[in-house]
Formats: sequence, structure tokens, C-alpha cells
Amino acid sequence: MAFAPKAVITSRREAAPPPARDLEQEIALAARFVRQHVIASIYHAGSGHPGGSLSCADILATLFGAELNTWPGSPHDPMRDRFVLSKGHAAPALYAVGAHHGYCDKLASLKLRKFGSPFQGHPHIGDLPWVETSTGSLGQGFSVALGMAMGLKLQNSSARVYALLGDGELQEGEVWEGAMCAAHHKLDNFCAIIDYNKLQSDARNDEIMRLEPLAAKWRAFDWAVAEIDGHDVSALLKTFRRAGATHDRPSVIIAHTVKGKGVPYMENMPAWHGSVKLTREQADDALTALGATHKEIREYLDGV
Amino acid sequence: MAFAPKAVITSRREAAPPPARDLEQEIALAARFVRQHVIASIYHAGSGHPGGSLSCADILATLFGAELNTWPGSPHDPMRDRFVLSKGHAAPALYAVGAHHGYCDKLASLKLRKFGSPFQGHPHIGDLPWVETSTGSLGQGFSVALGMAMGLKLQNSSARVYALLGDGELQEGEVWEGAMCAAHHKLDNFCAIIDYNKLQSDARNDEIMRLEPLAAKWRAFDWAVAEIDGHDVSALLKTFRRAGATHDRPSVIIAHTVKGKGVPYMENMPAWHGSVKLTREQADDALTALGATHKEIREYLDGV
Amino acid sequence: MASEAPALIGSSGDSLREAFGKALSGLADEFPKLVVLDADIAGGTGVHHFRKSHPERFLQFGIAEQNMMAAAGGLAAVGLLPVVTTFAVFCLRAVEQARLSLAYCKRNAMIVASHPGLDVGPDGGSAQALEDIAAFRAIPGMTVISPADPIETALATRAILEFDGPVYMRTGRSPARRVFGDDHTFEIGKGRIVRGGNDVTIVACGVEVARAVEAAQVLAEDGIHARVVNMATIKPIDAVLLERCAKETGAIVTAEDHNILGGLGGAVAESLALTYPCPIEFVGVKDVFGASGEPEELAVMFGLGSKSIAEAARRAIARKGRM
Amino acid sequence: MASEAPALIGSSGDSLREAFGKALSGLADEFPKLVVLDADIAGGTGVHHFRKSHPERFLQFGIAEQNMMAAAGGLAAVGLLPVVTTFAVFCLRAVEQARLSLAYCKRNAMIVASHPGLDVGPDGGSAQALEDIAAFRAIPGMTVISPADPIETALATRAILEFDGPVYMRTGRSPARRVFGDDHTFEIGKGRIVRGGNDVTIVACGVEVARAVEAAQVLAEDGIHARVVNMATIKPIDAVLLERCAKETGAIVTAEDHNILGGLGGAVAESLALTYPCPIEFVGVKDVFGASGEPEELAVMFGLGSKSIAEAARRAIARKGRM
Ligand SMILES: Cc1ncc(C[n+]2csc(CCOP(=O)(O)OP(=O)(O)O)c2C)c(N)n1
Ligand SMILES: Cc1ncc(C[n+]2csc(CCOP(=O)(O)OP(=O)(O)O)c2C)c(N)n1
Ligand SMILES: [Mg+2]
Ligand SMILES: [Mg+2]
Repeated sequence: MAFAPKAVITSRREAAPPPARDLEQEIALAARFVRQHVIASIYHAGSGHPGGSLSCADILATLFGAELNTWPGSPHDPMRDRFVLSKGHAAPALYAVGAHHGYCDKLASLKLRKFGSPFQGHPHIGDLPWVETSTGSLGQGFSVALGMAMGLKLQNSSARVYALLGDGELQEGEVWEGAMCAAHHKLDNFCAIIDYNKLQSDARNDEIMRLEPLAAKWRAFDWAVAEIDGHDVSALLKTFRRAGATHDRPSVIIAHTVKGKGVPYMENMPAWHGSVKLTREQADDALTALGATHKEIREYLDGV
Repeated sequence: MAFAPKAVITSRREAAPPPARDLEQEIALAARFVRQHVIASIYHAGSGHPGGSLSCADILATLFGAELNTWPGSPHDPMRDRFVLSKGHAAPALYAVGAHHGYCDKLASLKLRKFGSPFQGHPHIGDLPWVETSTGSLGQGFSVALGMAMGLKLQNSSARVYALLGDGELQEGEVWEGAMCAAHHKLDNFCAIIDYNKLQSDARNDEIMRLEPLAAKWRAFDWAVAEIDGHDVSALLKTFRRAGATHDRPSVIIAHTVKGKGVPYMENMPAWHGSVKLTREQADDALTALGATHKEIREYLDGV
Repeated sequence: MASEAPALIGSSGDSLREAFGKALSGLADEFPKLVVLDADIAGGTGVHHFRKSHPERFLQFGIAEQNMMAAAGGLAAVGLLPVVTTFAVFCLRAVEQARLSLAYCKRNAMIVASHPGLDVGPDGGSAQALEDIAAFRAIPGMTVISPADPIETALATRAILEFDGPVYMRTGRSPARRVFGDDHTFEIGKGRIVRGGNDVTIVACGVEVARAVEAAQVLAEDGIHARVVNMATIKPIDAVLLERCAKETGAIVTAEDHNILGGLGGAVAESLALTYPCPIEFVGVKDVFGASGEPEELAVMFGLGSKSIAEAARRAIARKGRM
Repeated sequence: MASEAPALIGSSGDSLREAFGKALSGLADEFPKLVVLDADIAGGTGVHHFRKSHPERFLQFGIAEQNMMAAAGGLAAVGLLPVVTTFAVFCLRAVEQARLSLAYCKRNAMIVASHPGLDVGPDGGSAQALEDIAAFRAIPGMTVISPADPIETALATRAILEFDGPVYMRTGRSPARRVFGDDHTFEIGKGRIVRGGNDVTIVACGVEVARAVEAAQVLAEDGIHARVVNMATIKPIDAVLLERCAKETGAIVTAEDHNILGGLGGAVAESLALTYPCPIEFVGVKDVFGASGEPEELAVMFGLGSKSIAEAARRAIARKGRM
């Protein structure tokens, strides 16, 4: 971890008390809900990306549960923090965490990827106003988030901007354009989180296009870098707090995760990245592994 | 300087004798010719980029004078080394070094940027077969050169590929896509040279978009990195030889240069980057500073 | 068993991308210079077949379309025959690279894009490229092809490898209906009449050819004899055939899984304006973005279905001689 | 003195880029949310004026067009009014970013591209964008504008700032001829008859409007009365005016500094095919790349000059009633 020393304390987060134990538990529960909801919605859709949706569940649950100053009732509040899912194919996880926190309806958001449903395969602001920008083409969400951070700073807003990126996404040059730009403009209200699950579409990053030494890359692009376990809620909470206090530099959190986390037969399997079809049995197994009761499973899979 | 230890000696360059003193002198003379020719051609064109053409004169003179295995008479020889001017706006310098080495006519190549002349504002393979690929859009030449290096390796060729980039050009994400890709594929037949003149179109890199720490960026992208004075022919020669012996990694030479080098009133002045018009007096002054005699100046400026 | 590998979606043997991927593998020995470029999406574009059959000629560029596109220029420059593969929407990320490093350099490099148009289905509007034909058609010297079915895709794959100069070819994601038999032939630059008729001509490409044939069948029940032309090459367009059809049928419908602006419809309108101006109706997406849904469902909702084509045909016929 | 700052090329007060840059500075106070994005090319696009007058609202992105384009979406999302500026050819690097992060999100963001077409001059073929109108026209919901002279450019600059939704606007590099007086007005979506006549209509945009007027003057000497329409908005095209002109003059010529495929010519052909099909001749670059040279010289050599327009008009007239 290499965040800049907190020379000046500016973040409102500084004043907040340290996260309580029960907050962590709340977040863990939310993450479990997210994972279950992801499986159920992809099952109903007959397609969708489970691996990368599961790997970022804890990150999303932490962001929406504790870090983001956003309110479901006022998606247009100019003071709100902004979150951008740059790895837009993890839309099911975004919809799930949104449903958990009241941004959208739980049942409706199970209707994923269907015609007429606002829950498209990739998040679309035109359908869901609380989605800050439409994504699905890797690299772009990061740049859009950067633009938000720049624009908020220009307007002296204290709102912060968060972008969640995939590791494979870092192969897009646009990300390094943005990395250079955010550092140059000292966007310390900007925090990128890398869902570092080591897998991309077809295989391991190492096979497709090596990313290591990853922290060194971000450091050389002049970002404050933290490396943590992306499933450790307590570490996530602490690291977000530190990022919020970083001065004069944007922060990146390299969150080591497991693709497919929580569903044993999916974990670390590239085959479960892609747009896949889940059988009833697979969905059942996954939900069981994710701690759903028989009743809950029936509700998830038959109640829609 | 951080080239990999020469574990295995594979380059034919290994066998060559160390560069002789008179080779260095020859190259210095060629560089002087390049600079004079650049001024003259831009004067006649009434537009063109002098600053970045002058900064890379020594690099080009060294490449064409000693490093590249290319032959003017056989531009299609599959065994030849490839050189790509990725910073295509320095075309006048490429035409000049080409003229010096017999790839094109000295007088004809003074007819820069004119309708019907093959010496377009940016190098075009369709007009000049010894131009390896058309450039002018920053970032692309580097990727094309990478493709050449990859293709040559695939075909077990021992030919090497060189690409000359501007520092501002490194802000293009495409360059970092290529940097990651070349390292991943271990393209040790690929050598990039950065004409690090610290200026780009409108101002200093530092003002436009900070590049430092530049060597750290390339190291983090897993390249063998050398940093040298880009006007020191002896250093250039040595560094090219080392790059040729580097194994399993592409090499980048960060060549510190002065934009407008050799013409005092242009040196380090951003205003002389752009597509500028030279007055007769300015051209005269520049050629004088570059060591041209009165007679030569008259030939350059009136003999066309 | 839950732990079994998941089923790939929409890539049955009858999708154009599968046909392309398999054809490419089959042609590899005949074209020893052929190399295939991928941006971490081989499972989606069909070239996983090639990766398996010819791993040494399968070049992985990671998720970096710009670098991949321009690098193809370099590969072609050193004598290889590169085929760049990704989704159509991501080809739009590298338009300028295709322009400068492929077309301007007159490279023998092929771009093959899967996942065009609404045929993408559930991935939704962000992924449904409705602009690619227009963008690539405008690049000087770029040939643009969109075959109609798996058989034609396989033939077109051979044709582009034999072709001189850069080509942009669309395949398709979803299972496609067969239009042609095994005796089908394909030639770049030639449109083909796939169904006779003299009341109106429906000029279609890609998935819309099968829908056009269906529309013609429906129209026939009402005694309307629609000619159907498979215009698999959008550029250069078969101006001679178009002129003949305009003369013989007096009204034209174009049908494409693309924005109605600038694509096949634009190409046909430009061509006929020069040779034989006549009423044209355009079937395509009406300058809006797509959405998630099943391809057939989307086709109906966005006005690309056979019913929409038939209606357009009736409108075109009604306009004949009304000028 | 040799050490004096060099003369800027081609950016006399009468180039469209200069008119744009100055207008932008002048409008900054009225549009307090306006921010201008640059990719290290402000001296070329005209926005060096804005940098000087409003440095705090001038945002530097370095030579990185993709990031700049998408970031504009973010700036718009937080309530600012971003104007993205670069050369037209480099806009082609960020087509997909304009598509997803601006158009799909319906952002109020403007793209203003200088250096379109052969008007670029000596920089040569690599820099002369002949594809941008086609590429941006195909993006759903994207408005496309190409004003004709400095006066109109200044008016269009205000109009796009007042407009709702993404816009792609071309300016121009080289000194432009005046077409309009100080009393000119501009409205997005409206074509304007700038010269009356009933034998043929020349529909032009950008630098071609002045050349069309010149062509009409030449034709007039031969007793041919050509109407000239300034079609500054290419999308949405003024279909009503086009239909009227087609009916009244029976033949159309389009003229643009762009590939003849997919640009203004395509838009006009599509529109008239729907309303009033008639002979059209297309003046534009004939699907080849440009080259170095002076703009006027290139215009003549590539067939964009007033003489070429007049010849096209004669051809179009000759085709009237020959169907
Ligand atoms: C520009 C672009 N190119 C290609 C794709 C296709 N694609 C979707 S997901 C994916 C793999 C992403 O890997 P990663 O970023 O590691 O995501 P995760 O592992 O978190 O799912 C690819 C290549 C895309 N969405 N955008
Ligand atoms: C993709 C792209 N964007 C913008 C330009 C316009 N441009 C031409 S030269 C230049 C500055 C280049 O600076 P640098 O790379 O440092 O070159 P040098 O200083 O060596 O001349 C710019 C922005 C371009 N040629 N290509
Ligand atoms: Mg990943
Ligand atoms: Mg420089």
C-alpha cells in the first residue's frame, strides 16, 4: 500500500467513526444477496457473465453499503458521489446491489436481458437513471468517470467518483490515457478499483496479455496504489477511507479477487466468464453454495 | 540503462567491429545534411514541422548510417530491417536522410508538400516504396512496427524493426497497448526510440500531460530501457548495439534531445513545433547556423 | 452435473460466426501466410476453431483493438495475410487505424466482425453495432461484405483470403436461417437474385436476406411478386444489377440490420440516383439504439422483420409512377 | 528578425476554425457551463483563443482522443457543457467513444472537428478526413453540421451550444470565402436557398457552398439557372426543402469535401429516394485518398472545384426526363 501521507485532512470521511463490526456484517449479507441475485437473474436470462459479477460482489456491497454518498430517492442530487461500472458486463451485480439498496425493484431486476426490461445486458442510463453512464465497451467507463471527477472538481464539489474496472480491461489503451490524465490533473476525488480476478474472456491474463507488474504500472503513472484482498470487507472499508484522504493524486485499489467467487464450480474457471446459459441444476447448486435456503431457491428460480 | 544481460548472443551486430571514429564523423555529417535539408524543404513548402524534424536528425542519421540493414536499391528485400517513423510529422527529416543515403533524389525531395510530389506532409508508402508504412496519426506507426516485428519473428527472420516516436505521442493509449503487447510476445527484434525533446504541439509535455517518470513507465511495461543523449552519436551507436543483443524483451531508447536542435532561435521553442512558414531571412539564418556556406544556402533556397 | 462447462450461447453450428471460424480453419493449409488476430474474444467471433487447429498462427492481442488493427498492417507488410477479428462495435474503436494503416497503405488485410446489429440480442444496445457498414464504407478502397447465411459465409471467407486489398466483413452472432444450398457460389462485388419477381425488388444483406425471402413469400400470397436480391457486397455495390432491377421492377426496398442511414440503403440510393432513380423504401433501424432481447423479437419490434419488409414493399409499389 | 515567432499557416481570420475559436470565446460568458476540451492541438483548431480568454475552462487532455471523447460524457453528466475539439481525422479515433459515452447516453456534448477533407492541404492524405460525415451520421441521434463560411460558423457555434443532444460539427482549416453577409441567420436542420434557379439544384455544404455559387455563376453565362442550397445540417437533413427542390428543378447535384460515399450525397440520395426520386450527380472525392497540395489546387485535381460542379450540373440536367 502506498497512499500519500495525509498531509491535509479534507475528506468528510475523516470525520466519520471507524466502521462498526455490524456494518461489516451488513455488507457481507448484502454481498451474499448480490451473488444469489446474480445467479438467479442470469439463470432467467439464459445468458450473462456470472464469473466477473461474482468476483466484484464484495466490492460493490462495500461501496453501496458504506462508501458512496448516494441516495436511491434522489439519483440526480448534484452532491452525490458517482459510481461507474466500467466493466459493464458485470451488470447483474450492479442491478443486484441496486436492488438491495432500493435503487430498483428486486423482482423486476431479475428480468435481466429481456426485451422491454430496463435491465439490459449492459447498464444503460437511458433505462435506469441511477446508472451514471452506459457501459459495456471496456475502457470507456473509466474515462467517463474521470470526466465526472474533473467536472466536479471544477465546480468545487466535494463529491467523489469511483470506477470499477476489470483486469483484462486494463489492456485497453484508453485506460492508460485516462491514468496519465487523471494524475496530471491531480484528481484526488477519483478512485479506481481493479477487480483483479486474474481471468478475462478466454483465459488467464498471463496467457492473453500479461499485466504484471501491475502495481508498478499504476505507480509509474503516478497514482496512489493500494493492494488488498477484494473479498475482505474490512480491508475494503479501510482502503476506501485512505483513498478518500489521499491528496493531489487519484487512487487505485488493486483488489485481488477470485472469479466466480462463492460458487465452487465456477471459481477460477475461464469458461464461466462468458455469456453463459445456466441449467436449472447449475443454478440450484450455485444458490445452495451461496447459502440460499430451499425456499429461497424456489422463490428465486420459480417465483418470477 | 537497464538492458538485460547478454545471456545469449544472437544478433549479427555482435560480430561487427566496434564503430570506428570516422563512422561517427560520417554520421555527424549526415545529420548536418539532414538538418539543412529539413530547413530548405520546409522553406520551400511554406509549411511543415521543423522543431521535431531537427531534434531527431542525429537519431535518423545513426540509424540509416550504421544500424539499419537496408539497401536503397532493394526496398522490398525481405531480409531488410524495417524503420517506421511513427512521429510522421518529422517527414522532412526522413526524406532528408533518405536523400543522403540514396533512397530518393536530393533535389526532388526538396519539393515537399507540393501537389504531385511524392514527398507528402506525412510519409506515404503509396508514394515512396522505401517508406515502410504511412504515418501521420500518432501512435499507429508504433503498432504497425510491432506487427512487423511479430510477423518477422513468426517467419524466423533475423531482421529487426525500429520505430521512432515523439514524447507527446506517448500520450496515445495505443502506444501502451503496443508496449504491453510487444513485451508479452517477447519481441526482442523490436526497438523503439523516443525523441524526448520535452515539447509537443502547444507547449512542454509537463504542461500538456506529464510523462515522467518515463523510464519507470516503460520498465513497468517490461521493456529493456536505455536513457541517453539523443544527439550523442557514439552513445546512440553503443545503445543500438546493446538493444540488438537484448533477449526476450523489446528495447526502448529514451533519447534526450532538444527540439529545434542546431537552429538557435528554434531551440526549445514550442512555437516552432507546428506547421510553420519560414521567411527567407529565417531560412538563411537557420542554414548559416547549421554550417551551410553562402553558396550552399543559395543552392538550397534558390536552386529549386 | 453442475460443474460441467457451460453451454456457449447462440453459437450453434448455424451462426455465421461459427461458419466463418470453421471455414478459416479449413482454409489455413491452403493459405500458409494466413494469421488470425484476436482481442480476447475468440469464443465469440468463432476463431476459437482456428486457435485450436492452428495455434501457432493465432495471434493474441488482448483487449486492445487499436493496436491489433494497426499491427495487422505490419503483419501484412512483412508478407503475412492477417485476419483481424472482433465484434463489430469494437471495430468502431479502430476505424482510424483501419483507415491509415490498412486502407491508405493498401494492405492485404481482412477485418471480420461478428456481433453486428440487433442480431447481437441480449447483450443490448451498447453492443449492437448499427454504424459499422457506414463507417467502413466511407474509407477509400475498403471493400465491405455482409454474407447472408452460413454457406455463403464460408464461401466469402475463401473469397476475402483470395482478394487483394483490405476488406471489412460482417458475420453474425445468432443462429442463422439457411438461404442457400451447397451449390451456392459467391463472388465479391456481385449481387444475386435469389427469388424472381417483377413488382418490386427487395435488396438485402446479412440476416435480412432470409427475412426478405419470407416477406416475398407472404407478398406472393397477395399476388405481389417481389424479387429478392442478396447484396452481400455492399461496396463496391453491384450498380449494374441494381439498375436492371430498378428498370424491371420500378420500386426498391432495402433491408439491413444496421442504421437506415449510410449503410446498404445509402449505397443503393446513391447508386440508383446515378443510374435509374426510383422509389426506395428503407428497412433498417431508424436512427435509434437497440436494446436487449432475442434477435427475432428485436427484429420485429425495431421494424426489421419480414412483415416490415413486406409493408415497405407495398409502400414502394404504391409509390411507383406517382411522381 | 529570424527569432520572431513563426507565422501560423492557413489560419487567417477567415478560416472556419478561427471563426469558431473566436465565437467560442465570445460566447463563454453567456454559457457559464461551457468547457473546451483539447488534445494538444488548440493552435490548429482555433480554441487557442478560448485558452487565452478562459484558461480556467480550457481542459487539456494531451494527445489522447479516446479518453477526451469519453471524458466529455462525464463532464456533461455533472452538468457542464463540453466542446470536444480536434482534427476531423482524429475524431475517427474516438467514434466508438462518441457513440457509447455521448450519443447512447444522450449527452449534451459537442464535437467540433477542424481540418476536414482536402481543405487540409499540404499535410496530405493521411490527415485529410473524407469519412467523418459518414461515420458520425450513422450514430443514432447524432446531429451533423458543416457550415459554409466564417459568418455561418460563428452562428452555428452559438446554435450548437443552445442545442440539446450531441452534435458533430466540421469547421475548416484554410481561409474560406465569404458566402453570407452579416445579416445571415442559422438554424439547425434547415437548408437554405442561397441562389435561385429552376434548372437544377446544387446542394452543398462546407467549402463547397462557395464553389457551388461560383459554378452557378458560370452556368448562368450559358443560360442555365442553377439553384444553390446550403445544406449546413447534414443530419437531420432538410427533407422538405430537398423534395421541393427536386420537384421544382428535376435534377440535383450534391457537393462536399468528403468521400462521395455515405456523406452529404448519401444523405440527399436517401432522402429523395423516399420523397421524390430524381437524377443526382455527386461531387466529392471519388473513394480515393487525398494528397499534399494547396486546397484550391487539390479541389480542382480531385474534382471538387466549381468547374466539376458545373459539369455535374450539366450531366444532371441532361438526365432529366430520360428515365
Ligand atoms: C472494448 C471491448 N472489447 C472487448 C469486449 C468484450 N469483452 C467483454 S468482457 C471481456 C473480458 C473482460 O475481462 P476483465 O476485464 O478481466 O473482466 P472480468 O474478469 O472482471 O469479468 C471482453 C473481452 C468489450 N466488452 N469491450
Ligand atoms: C493521433 C494524433 N493526434 C494529434 C495529432 C496532431 N499532432 C501532430 S504533431 C503533434 C505533437 C507531437 O508531439 P511529439 O510527439 O512530442 O513530437 P515532436 O516533439 O517530436 O515533434 C500533434 C498533437 C496527430 N498527428 N495524431
Ligand atoms: Mg478479469
Ligand atoms: Mg516532443
